[in-house]
Amino acid sequence: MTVFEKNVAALAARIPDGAKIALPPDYSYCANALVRALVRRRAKGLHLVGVPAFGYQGDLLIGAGCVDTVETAAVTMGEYGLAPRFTAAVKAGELRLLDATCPAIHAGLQAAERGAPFSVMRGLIGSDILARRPDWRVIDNPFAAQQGIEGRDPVVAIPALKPDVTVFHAPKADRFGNVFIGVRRECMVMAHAASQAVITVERIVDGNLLDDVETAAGTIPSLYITALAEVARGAWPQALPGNQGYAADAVHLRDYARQAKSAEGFQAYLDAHVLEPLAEPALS
Amino acid sequence: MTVFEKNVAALAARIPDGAKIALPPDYSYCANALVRALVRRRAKGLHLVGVPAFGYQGDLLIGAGCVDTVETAAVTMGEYGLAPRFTAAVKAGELRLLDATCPAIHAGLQAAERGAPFSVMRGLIGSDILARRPDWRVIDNPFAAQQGIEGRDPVVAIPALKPDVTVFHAPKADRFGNVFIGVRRECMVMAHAASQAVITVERIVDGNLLDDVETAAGTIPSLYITALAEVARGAWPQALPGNQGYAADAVHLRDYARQAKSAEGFQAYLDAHVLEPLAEPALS
Amino acid sequence: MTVETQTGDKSQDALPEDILISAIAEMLEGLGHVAIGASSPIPMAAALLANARTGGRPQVSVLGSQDHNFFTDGAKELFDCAGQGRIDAFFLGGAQIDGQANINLVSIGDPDRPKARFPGSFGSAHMYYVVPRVILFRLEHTPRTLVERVDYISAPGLSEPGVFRPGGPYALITDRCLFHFDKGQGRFRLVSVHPGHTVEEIREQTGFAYEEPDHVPETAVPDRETVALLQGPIADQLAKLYPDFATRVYGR
Amino acid sequence: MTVETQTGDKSQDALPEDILISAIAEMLEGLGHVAIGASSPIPMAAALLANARTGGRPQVSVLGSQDHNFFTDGAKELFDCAGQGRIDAFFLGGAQIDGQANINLVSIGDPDRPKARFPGSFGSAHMYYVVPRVILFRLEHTPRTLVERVDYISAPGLSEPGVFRPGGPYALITDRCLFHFDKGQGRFRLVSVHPGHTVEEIREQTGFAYEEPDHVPETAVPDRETVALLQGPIADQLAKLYPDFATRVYGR
Repeated sequence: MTVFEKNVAALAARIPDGAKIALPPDYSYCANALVRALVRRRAKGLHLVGVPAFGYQGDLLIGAGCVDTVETAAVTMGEYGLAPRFTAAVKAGELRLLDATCPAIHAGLQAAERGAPFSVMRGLIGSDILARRPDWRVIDNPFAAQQGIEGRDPVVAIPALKPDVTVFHAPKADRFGNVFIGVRRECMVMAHAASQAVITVERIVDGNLLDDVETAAGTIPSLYITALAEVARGAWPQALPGNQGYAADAVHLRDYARQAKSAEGFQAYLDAHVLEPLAEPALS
Repeated sequence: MTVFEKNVAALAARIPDGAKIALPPDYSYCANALVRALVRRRAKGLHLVGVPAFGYQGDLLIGAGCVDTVETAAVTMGEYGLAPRFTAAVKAGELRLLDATCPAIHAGLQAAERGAPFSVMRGLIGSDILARRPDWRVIDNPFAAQQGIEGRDPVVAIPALKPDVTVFHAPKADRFGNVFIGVRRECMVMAHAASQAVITVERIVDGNLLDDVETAAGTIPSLYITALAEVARGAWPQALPGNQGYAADAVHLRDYARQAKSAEGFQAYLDAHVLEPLAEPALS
Repeated sequence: MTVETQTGDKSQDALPEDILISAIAEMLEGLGHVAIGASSPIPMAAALLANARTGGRPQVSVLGSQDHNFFTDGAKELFDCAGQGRIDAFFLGGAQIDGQANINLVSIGDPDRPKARFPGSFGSAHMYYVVPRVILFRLEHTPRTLVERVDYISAPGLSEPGVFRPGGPYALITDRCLFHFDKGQGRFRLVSVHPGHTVEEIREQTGFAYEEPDHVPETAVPDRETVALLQGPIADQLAKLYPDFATRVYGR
Repeated sequence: MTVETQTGDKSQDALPEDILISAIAEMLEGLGHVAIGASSPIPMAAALLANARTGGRPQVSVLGSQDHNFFTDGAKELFDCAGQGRIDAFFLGGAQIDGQANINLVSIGDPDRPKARFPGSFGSAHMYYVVPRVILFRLEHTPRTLVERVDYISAPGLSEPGVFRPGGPYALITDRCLFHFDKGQGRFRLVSVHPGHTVEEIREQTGFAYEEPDHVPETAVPDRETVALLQGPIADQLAKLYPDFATRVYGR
């Protein structure tokens, strides 16, 4: 049964220090209001999983000292440039880095989704990504011969990747706790694979999203949603993609990317936009 | 680029003898008009894959002598009873049977969808399903120790299952070849995994199904759709599930299940409902 | 050896189906999520009863139902959901069930030229391994169905050491009695005999050996409140998915 | 040793970008499906040009685009699609690229305490293995970027025998020249030098050894019709996804 919380502070309180948190990429549904609440509650020791990458949201958590481990195919602010606090933290050796590749992240989550102990994939062999992941294994494809493949066909086994908490911001939910994510299907895999899904939604709608075959197709059933809160503009300053969404606040993101290049600039950003709860429109 | 065919005969001509054909289960979107056209073109040597099971549609093909191999978790007509021609053919030893289990079929298709050589799964060990599938392998989970599992943790490796052709009947397509399948997501996995998708749709609609985030979520892009034809009531006598669909013709299916118990009764059914093309409303 | 009859408040109107449903519901109470497969009106009623008795737990997913089917990820989701550990109880049947709780959903005789062929194993060889509380359900209790050794193992009751198996058989309920499965002993134990049946009859009609305690109670007859629930709102819900069953049993 | 200049019908209005785009488009003609990753205006323009020249082939998927993004199965679909063999060409970059076509998208120096850190490998270590025609694209052609040996292999150019690898490097295009990659020899071959650049300059600015034929042609300047396409309808399409690029290059 999905719990309906009043605000992002209540949701952030559900995400314990040290949790392994799955985050969607910038072009998907980012729960930035909830991420800011995590910074305010001074979360510690988080293990961020980019599905398969993350940007602003993770950079904020890293800069605020909430993160120990980063497991991702990439960290970037896209057109706004490198993620400044991530870059600084890596150069300073402050993060445990589990560099991955997009399909390896997806393969690990799909194994968890299926309840399988691992997935196998081609690629990766000969890369330093693999060389630096002792938690992955190379095994031979037992079907190489009947699949017409010459040689021993080594493949990489990726263990099931089971986040403790999946965090995203969806366009809408109904009062039963069903959550619409449309084509941003990585959010569904993340919810299936994780132990808990703690999310925000732009708005809560009447009716049941599962009743119509069109909305049902893009809906995660409440079975997988631990807790949610309604937070208008919960993705800000990032976009809520799709024809029912809104655009990114490009000026704000460009300012962030510039300001956060220095530790002092980042602290000023936190003071102005994150730490002061009254600055949070979502808390109204 | 999706080819738009005029009728089911043209679609059936695209499915060669000996093809490995993926079929959805009875509660999903069954392309029965197309299946009848396959019987009329006297297809031979088909390898049917139930995803994960099939009923009436496969029974018709088996009874009509179109099928060599059946790979499925089950064959049943559900509330109408056993699938009579399947049952008779198995008893007579006329089919190559690759009995499977639902998640093994899904795991094989997902490996093909990912371009991975195989998937692994738990379960199956100690069953006669596994004992009779020399094309599957048992391997040890290399991650057992770090996943906290005692013992060697044998798992079953299921090779990628790549159908030649995926066949189903969807509620609608647009003129770009995008096809709406809603929550019947097995149709999407089937289309991704197979070399070709040859399908029918209830109706062709104006606009682009990908333009709206709600319809897009349940849509297979044209990239995966080889050919389609508009066939009103193309699932008949089975249902088109969902709030935009129609119910099964229970009287017809009950009659079929009774009549097809004998070879003569089945032939009479074929004569009355399948072989006479004028009996096919879809050909108008 | 003897059947102890119930003494408490029991409804005079309880149908044999109500007794079965109520006995199953007891095994579901306190669980988080129960999934019901196709063609299973009695398990569905039991899950709805457990839910009604305890104010919303367990959550009930019924395949094929419009009102109780929450799945949106295609035919694979039920099995994924079980693999994730999100399904606490599930029901399996069998053309044959043996004393080690092996089940046969495939064929009688040589599988290549069988005397009888059934639909197939569906997801049994997965669900039986991962769902903690699998309840075997077989209304025909005869030496033909409850056998010494199944002709084909769709899914085994027990696995060898070293095989990961959080799930497995919990109980077997038939039209005559209720067995629990003792995983340590690897065999069934007779728990109760339904009203109107006897331990001697069970012995005669069961093809496998099982443990029979000295005193075997009668399966509890549900109280008036429970029967009213079953014959009222739950029968209404059943009627949507199983009109034939609801008509035959509850006159709906 | 010498650069042969083009003699045919070439447009006087061709921009340096048009020459790059046209050279890439030639490598895409006749293919079925080209996918374009994030932040790739020149590859996108090239794919649209190839499509426009040949009446609808290749199909072009552009991540992040509303008009050219067909994917409905989440972030994994691009990689699945490539794994299925449905993507014939893809583009990869690299902070460093070396003479064996290894690419580095991660860091300079010790990866645990790097001198520079870049976003990461994204899907390179998958796409590079399964897409038949991977075109490496790096506008900064200096000894700092085109190196003897990369500091970190995000994805190797070549794989050992026995590793399944239908895909791999096909060409490397920079702001100065076009190389093709010879898989048999395991090294690049200089194919053409862009107008205004010289083979001597390429030698100076390239940190790795490559094959240099005796006669190296100049990269073809597109004809008037092609330039009109690029500076007209294709620039319009670019402007939707890359307004900055379209403004800077095409005044859109």
